[in-house]
Amino acid sequence: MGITLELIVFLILAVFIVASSILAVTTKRILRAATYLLFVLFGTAGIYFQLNYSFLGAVQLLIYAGGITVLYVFSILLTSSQGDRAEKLKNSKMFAGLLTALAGLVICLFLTLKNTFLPSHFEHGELPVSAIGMSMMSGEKYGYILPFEVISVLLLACIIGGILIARKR
Amino acid sequence: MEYTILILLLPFLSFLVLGLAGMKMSNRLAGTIGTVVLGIVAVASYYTAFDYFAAGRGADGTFPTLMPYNAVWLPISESLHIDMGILLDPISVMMLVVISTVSLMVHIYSFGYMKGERGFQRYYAFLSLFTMSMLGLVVATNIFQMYLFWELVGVSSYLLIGFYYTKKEAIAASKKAFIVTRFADLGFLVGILFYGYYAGTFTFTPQLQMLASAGAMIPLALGLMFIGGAGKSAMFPLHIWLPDAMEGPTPVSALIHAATMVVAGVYLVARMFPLFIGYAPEVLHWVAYVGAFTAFYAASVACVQSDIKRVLAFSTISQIGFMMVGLGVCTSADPHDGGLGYMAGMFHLFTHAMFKALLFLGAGCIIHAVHSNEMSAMGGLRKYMPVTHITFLIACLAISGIPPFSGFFSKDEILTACFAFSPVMGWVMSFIAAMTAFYMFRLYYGIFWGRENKELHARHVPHEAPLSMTVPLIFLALVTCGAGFIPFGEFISSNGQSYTIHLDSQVAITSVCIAVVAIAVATWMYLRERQPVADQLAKTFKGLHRAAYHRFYIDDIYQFVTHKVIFACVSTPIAWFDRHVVDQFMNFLAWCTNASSEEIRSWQSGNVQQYTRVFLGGVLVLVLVLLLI
Amino acid sequence: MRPELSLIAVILLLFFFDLFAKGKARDYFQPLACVLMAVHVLVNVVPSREAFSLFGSMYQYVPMMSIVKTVMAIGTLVVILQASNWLVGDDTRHKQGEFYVLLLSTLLGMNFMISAGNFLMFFIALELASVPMACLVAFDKYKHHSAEAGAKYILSALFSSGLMLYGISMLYGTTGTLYFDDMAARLSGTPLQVMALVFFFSGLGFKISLVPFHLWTADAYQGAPTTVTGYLSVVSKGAAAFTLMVILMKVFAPMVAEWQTVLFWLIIASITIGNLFAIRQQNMKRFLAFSSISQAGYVMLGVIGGNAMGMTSLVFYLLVYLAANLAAFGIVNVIERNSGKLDMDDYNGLYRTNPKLAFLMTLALFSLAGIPPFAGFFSKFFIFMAAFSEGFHLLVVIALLNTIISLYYYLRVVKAMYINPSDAPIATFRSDGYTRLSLVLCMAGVLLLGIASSVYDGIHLFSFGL
Amino acid sequence: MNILSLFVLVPLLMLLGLWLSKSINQIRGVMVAGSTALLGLAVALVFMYLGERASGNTAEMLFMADYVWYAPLNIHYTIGVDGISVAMLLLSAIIVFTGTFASWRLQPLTKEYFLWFCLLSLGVFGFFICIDLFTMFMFYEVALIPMYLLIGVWGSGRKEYSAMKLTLMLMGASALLLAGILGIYFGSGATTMNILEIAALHNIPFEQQCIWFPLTFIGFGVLGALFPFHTWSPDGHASAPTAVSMLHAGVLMKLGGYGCFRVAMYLMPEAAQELSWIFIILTTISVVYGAFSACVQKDLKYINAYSSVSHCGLVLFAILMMNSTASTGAILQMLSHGLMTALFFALIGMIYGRTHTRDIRELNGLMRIMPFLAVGYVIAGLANLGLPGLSGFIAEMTIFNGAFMNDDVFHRTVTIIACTSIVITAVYILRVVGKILYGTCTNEHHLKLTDATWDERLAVIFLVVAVAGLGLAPFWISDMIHESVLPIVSHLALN
Amino acid sequence: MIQMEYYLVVSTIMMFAGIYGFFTRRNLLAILISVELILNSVDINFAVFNRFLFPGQLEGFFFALFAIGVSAAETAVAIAIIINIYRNIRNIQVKNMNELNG
Repeated sequence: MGITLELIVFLILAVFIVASSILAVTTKRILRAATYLLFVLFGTAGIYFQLNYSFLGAVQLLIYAGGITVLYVFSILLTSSQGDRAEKLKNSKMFAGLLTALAGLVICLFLTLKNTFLPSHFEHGELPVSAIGMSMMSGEKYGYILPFEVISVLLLACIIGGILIARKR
Repeated sequence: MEYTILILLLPFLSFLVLGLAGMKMSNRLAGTIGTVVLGIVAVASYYTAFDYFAAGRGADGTFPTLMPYNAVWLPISESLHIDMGILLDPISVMMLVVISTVSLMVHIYSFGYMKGERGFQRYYAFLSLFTMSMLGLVVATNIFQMYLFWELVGVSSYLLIGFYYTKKEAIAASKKAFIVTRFADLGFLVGILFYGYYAGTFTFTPQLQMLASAGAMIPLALGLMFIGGAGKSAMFPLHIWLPDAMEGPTPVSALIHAATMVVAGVYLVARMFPLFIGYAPEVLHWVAYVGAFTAFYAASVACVQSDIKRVLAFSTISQIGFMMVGLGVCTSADPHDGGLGYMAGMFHLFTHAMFKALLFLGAGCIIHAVHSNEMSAMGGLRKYMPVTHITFLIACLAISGIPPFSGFFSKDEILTACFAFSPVMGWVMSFIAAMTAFYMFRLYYGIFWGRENKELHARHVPHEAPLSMTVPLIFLALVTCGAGFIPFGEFISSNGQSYTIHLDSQVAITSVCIAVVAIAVATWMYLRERQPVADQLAKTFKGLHRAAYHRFYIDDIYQFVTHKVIFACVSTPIAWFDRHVVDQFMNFLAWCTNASSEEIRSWQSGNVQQYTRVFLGGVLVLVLVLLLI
Repeated sequence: MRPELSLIAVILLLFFFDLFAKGKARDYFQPLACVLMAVHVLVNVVPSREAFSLFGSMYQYVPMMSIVKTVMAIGTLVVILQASNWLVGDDTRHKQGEFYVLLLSTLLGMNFMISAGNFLMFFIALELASVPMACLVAFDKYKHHSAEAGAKYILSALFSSGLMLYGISMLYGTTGTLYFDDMAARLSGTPLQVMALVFFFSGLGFKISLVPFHLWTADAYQGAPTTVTGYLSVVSKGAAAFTLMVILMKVFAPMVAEWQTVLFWLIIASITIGNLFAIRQQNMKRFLAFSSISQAGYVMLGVIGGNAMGMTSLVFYLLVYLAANLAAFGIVNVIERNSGKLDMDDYNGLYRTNPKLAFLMTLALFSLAGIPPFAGFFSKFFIFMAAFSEGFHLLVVIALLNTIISLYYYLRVVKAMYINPSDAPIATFRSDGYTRLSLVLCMAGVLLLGIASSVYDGIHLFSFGL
Repeated sequence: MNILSLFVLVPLLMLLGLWLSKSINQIRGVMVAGSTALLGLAVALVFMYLGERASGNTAEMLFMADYVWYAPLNIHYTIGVDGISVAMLLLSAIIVFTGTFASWRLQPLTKEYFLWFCLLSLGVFGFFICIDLFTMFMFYEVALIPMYLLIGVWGSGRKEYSAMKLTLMLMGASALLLAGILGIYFGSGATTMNILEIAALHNIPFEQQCIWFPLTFIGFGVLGALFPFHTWSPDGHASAPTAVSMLHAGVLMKLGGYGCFRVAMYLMPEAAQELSWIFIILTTISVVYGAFSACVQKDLKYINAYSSVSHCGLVLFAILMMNSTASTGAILQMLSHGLMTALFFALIGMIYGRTHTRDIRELNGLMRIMPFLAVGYVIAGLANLGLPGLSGFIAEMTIFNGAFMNDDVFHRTVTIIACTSIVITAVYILRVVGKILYGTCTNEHHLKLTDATWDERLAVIFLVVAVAGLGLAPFWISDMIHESVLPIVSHLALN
Repeated sequence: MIQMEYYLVVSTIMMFAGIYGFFTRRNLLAILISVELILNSVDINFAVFNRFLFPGQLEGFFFALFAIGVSAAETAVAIAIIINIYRNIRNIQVKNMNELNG
């Protein structure tokens, strides 16, 4: 298997994502963490693009990068106080967290890599947005009208709930 | 003979009436009810005896065994059941007479003796109860009925010994009496269980093939039953309760602890005699050995006691020993050939009941007069209490075996039987008979002659007892004088056939001589004010004297065993174990639960990160568990 | 889809009422909510007998689901009744509308969760059931405890849904479908699928609060408003338990040995640890939280057998548990409202001052402890029977031994109310009509559900189709 | 309506009546009416039962009725009685009746007290009439739980601790029992909960029996004070109020023996035979151990509680002997122990109510002060130590005779060991009688005390008459029990 | 052509990085950021599986799509709650969040 452009792009993305994820959870300053998160989200979107899921990538950028990260930044600024930067970790706690996470990582990776998935048949070519739309609005099998409706209720409830909690009184 | 049921029912009714309504009655009424009922019972008993013996012998030359009543009371299994009924045969009829006579005398006597006592009604109620149970015991149609009434007499004895329930000694004595006999009854019960299982019946006449196939179990059963008998009849080493039982009112001692209940063991052996002879002669001989040793032991203790009731108690033990020996030395059921002892034993039972009751009632008069049991408070009473004196003397002569008093005849028969069994036994028993004569006359002189406690008598002049008390004395004295001439063998013998008593002159002369010598020694030692010989002897054999006075420390051994061993080494540790090990174990479980609850408290630290760490850890562990196991 | 549609109608009506009602009309908010809920219950009380699926199996229906939904709706009705005296408080009066909408949307989520035929549908419904719940937990937003509880709840929920999603993704990766029916045919029990099963399981385990996914429970229960706690402990838990059973039986049928092992250990852990924590709790809500953890373990006994008897007894158990636990929470709530007291020690001598409440509490606790003739005894017996019938003897014995511990802590409360002396007992008060109505409903359940076998028989009639 | 159902209905009506009653007199009225009705019912039932039998009805159970309850689970409300249950019902009715009078003057919260009291008796009666495993178990638990409040609220001394311990231990036992019942049900093919039908099926595999038998036996045995699970009994009895002690020792502990016999032994005969030796050893220990422990106790109730351990041990001992005689004896012993222990506890309660102490070192000379109670106490004591003419004797003798019918060394040995208890019993009974009743009273305060009131006299006299009646004329009841024991015992002997 | 497993490795690392962050961060918002990582990684999984293994239907795709939406909603609510906490105690440190315990 030769080194293709795709692979190079993927490798760059992968290194970028992994590095940003790790930095996002280790950096001591929370605003930087949010920034690294943004990088991760961008990287993820890149992966979606690479997988030819442009729509998904776009959604990712719009909602996550565009919406949520901004929310984070605002709320970080809103809640920042003196103690935030001088975050000091107790070693034992960090160690326990690290240990559990590493154990989980090892187990999951081991099982994932050992598993023989079905033979992959990667198909190039962009997903037509109309197909997405058709599925989204279909009530047949592999149609998503019902989840779509339910998630709308969820969003409504979350809006009501979020406002309820966050508003002044 | 359906009327015999009255013999049981009347005392029971009287018990119920007196027990339930007694509190509302006057003393006189209660006493009268009890006495009248007993009078009727006595009449019924005499009539029964008359009726029974007058009916004559059956074709086989024996008096028939009658069962006017017998009904299933408690079924045990298909074949086994406990019956209630009335059985009449020569010995039970004889016992009916003895019991109702003595009981009647005691009822009459108690009028005077218990006059003005608190609980007079209760006393008569208990007496009725006792009489009922004792009569029930002797007319039992089966061994279980006998056991049942056996327990009842035990309880009535308990109640009567503890009559003065505010007195510490009385409480202790009643308890002791009950528990010791109860312990012996355990043997009886187990014996009955063995018997019932192997004989397939509780009646006294089991099927022979059942017995034959039972092998060694029947002797075992009989031996265990004898333990019960030994307890009730105060055989060594189960005798310890009897001397203490003298804490009860004296008439009670006369009735229960001298004449009737204590001979229940003898009666039991006699009742089972055919089985003993047929299947367990070696056990029967053990009965004899135990009886002989007890007789000797009790006689030697009696020689040094100073409490007159205790002397009489030990004398009773000793005399019961004689009866047991009489039964035990039998080697066959034929009175002409080694079976004489049966008749002799029963005869002695009969005569002894009369003269021992007389002795006790006499002692009661004396105690009534001087308000003490101790010989030191007496002496020289012959001047004050002539009737008591004479009747007491008669009884003493009877028990010592001086003709023509009844004791002579019966004791002589026993000695004859002993000599027939083995000369050693004969001489041993003769020697004990001598001891009997000695201590009885020591007692007699100590009370009526000897050193008089003038100080006390001056302060409180002893007087003769009232008529209600002396009449029974005189009656019993008359019986004692005459009973020896009853042709006892005509009525009762080991095989039921008629047996004519004939005195073995050699034995008779020997025994009389021995008795006379013993009385002479006693006279020499105790007749006068000053008793140098006795004091000297007591000094010389100080250790022995003290040991005998303390009844050879048997009581102390029991005391040790019960308090130090049973209570301190068994019960207390068990109770401790229960509270601190078994119970604590349950508490320990609870403690463990609580402790582990405290221990895992830190899991719920309140830190959400730790929560999720546990969450993930749980997931991973489950994955590993599923994949690795 | 009758329950869902009528529920959406109720939500919308309340929502618009909240938007448009002004002034005095708002006083009718509570009666309206109660009546609407009652109507909702009545509309759905008779299940249709046919099993069917809609939206290309996205939505599935078997009669038993309808029964569970009705049970949950009854529970919600009771919760709304009990919420009344809390909602009219100054802090919350203006938030009634939000309360109803949030509460009912979680209920809607549960209904969809129960009927889901696809993991996507299931996931969204689950989130619909839990995210608004976080808002409810944090409803008393000026109370730090409530806020803290809300934060813990939402963080734990996010974490667990992350893990669950990971599990679902692996299931998808190994089978290529998210539809329940298709997946059941393609599962083979490879190690990765086993891992995925456990990860998935943890998500529902979180909602049912099985050990070790339970640690949020006590904190959230304690911090949340008491009525919400009651709702969490009964309705939310019950719906999740039933869903878990449906999915395990339908989807993971090929991996039955694996999930039975998982359940085996989780049941033991839940019952035991829930009990061990409960015995030294002082706060009533926290105490009931741990009791509910251990109850969840008992509920799972109905799942582990995986048979019709188990299903029937599980639903019956949920119904009975609903009556008893909501009664207990209702009483805790009304006492908290009237005296502000929540500690077990505060309950000392309650019988002297409020005998009726104390008596009802006793009955509720006895039912929870499984003491006849109250319904809890029957439901416990049946659920043990169900597990036993599949050969889980040891498990049943362990669960039975644990009932002793649970009896101990239930009796602690009884002891406090009846036996312990108190210098300052809770003053005598008269509870409001709504609460009384709710308690009457619960007590009717506690007393009659067991004795009258028709309820169980009715459930039994519909225990098919899975 | 089936007469048996009345036994459940009457307590229910009593509960209702109590609920509605407003004054102490109404409460008393309800209780007296109800308990008298129950007593009358029980007596009527005895006669009806005997009449049926006399007219040749040989069915194992009479007055059967069967109502389906939980059809899917084969749970029925099946009722029926044989001689054993009739005897137990009579016993329960007597105790409830006398218990009512023994708590005549109870204060405070009289109404609540009687409510729980009625619930307890409801459970007891239900237990004895049911022959469906589930229903039986349900009533069993109904009978247990009121104990907690009855002791905890109205008790004395360390009541909370005792009540909790008692409840937890008994409920722990019933947890085992539940497992046992499920084991029986599923072991027999899960087709029926009816005891008679399960026994007739007789198809529980032996290996399963060996698991479920011990669980069931221990489950019931704890209530029957089986060593080493008896420790709830002393504390529980010591703390309980009078009538509760009566009911508990008099009736509840009988549930244990009855259950062991009717359920454990009857349904799992093979395992019973295989494993009986373990339990025989335990029960023998109970018998002797309880008696020895009683010898050194200082609290009257403790003495009696340990005595109960000993006597109830004898019940279990007897049923393990597996023959009709011993089993009859066991039932007789239950009756007898129920009556005399109730009498004992009633008297102790009455004495305690006056002297406010139960410590035998502080009591003496009561015979002079309260002769009625003292005489009652002596009678109870005599019954306890097996005096002929009172109930204890016949029961013990039947048991020992029955036990002796097993002619191997092991059974013989344990029987003889068990027999020794009658001596030890005498020791502790007489010790108490001697200490507290006899002697002279040294406590001035006690001198002013009064004797029993009319309600107390009524309770005591009633019980004494019952004890004596059973002891004097045992044949009719013994026959009745014996023939009912036979099917069960023959089932045991089938193998 | 890129192996599918490479993507899975990346997503798994991202996931456990998020988990690690969840376990160790002190600030509630930082924890929430870690959660985003977790959820995001799962979305990758779905997309990758869909694209590589089961391109016939769009199940994974839609799952990822909906998951993004749901996680956005969740984040919003979570942030609202955190802000509420800040309003209550002027602090969003985890260490101040253990009043409820035991």
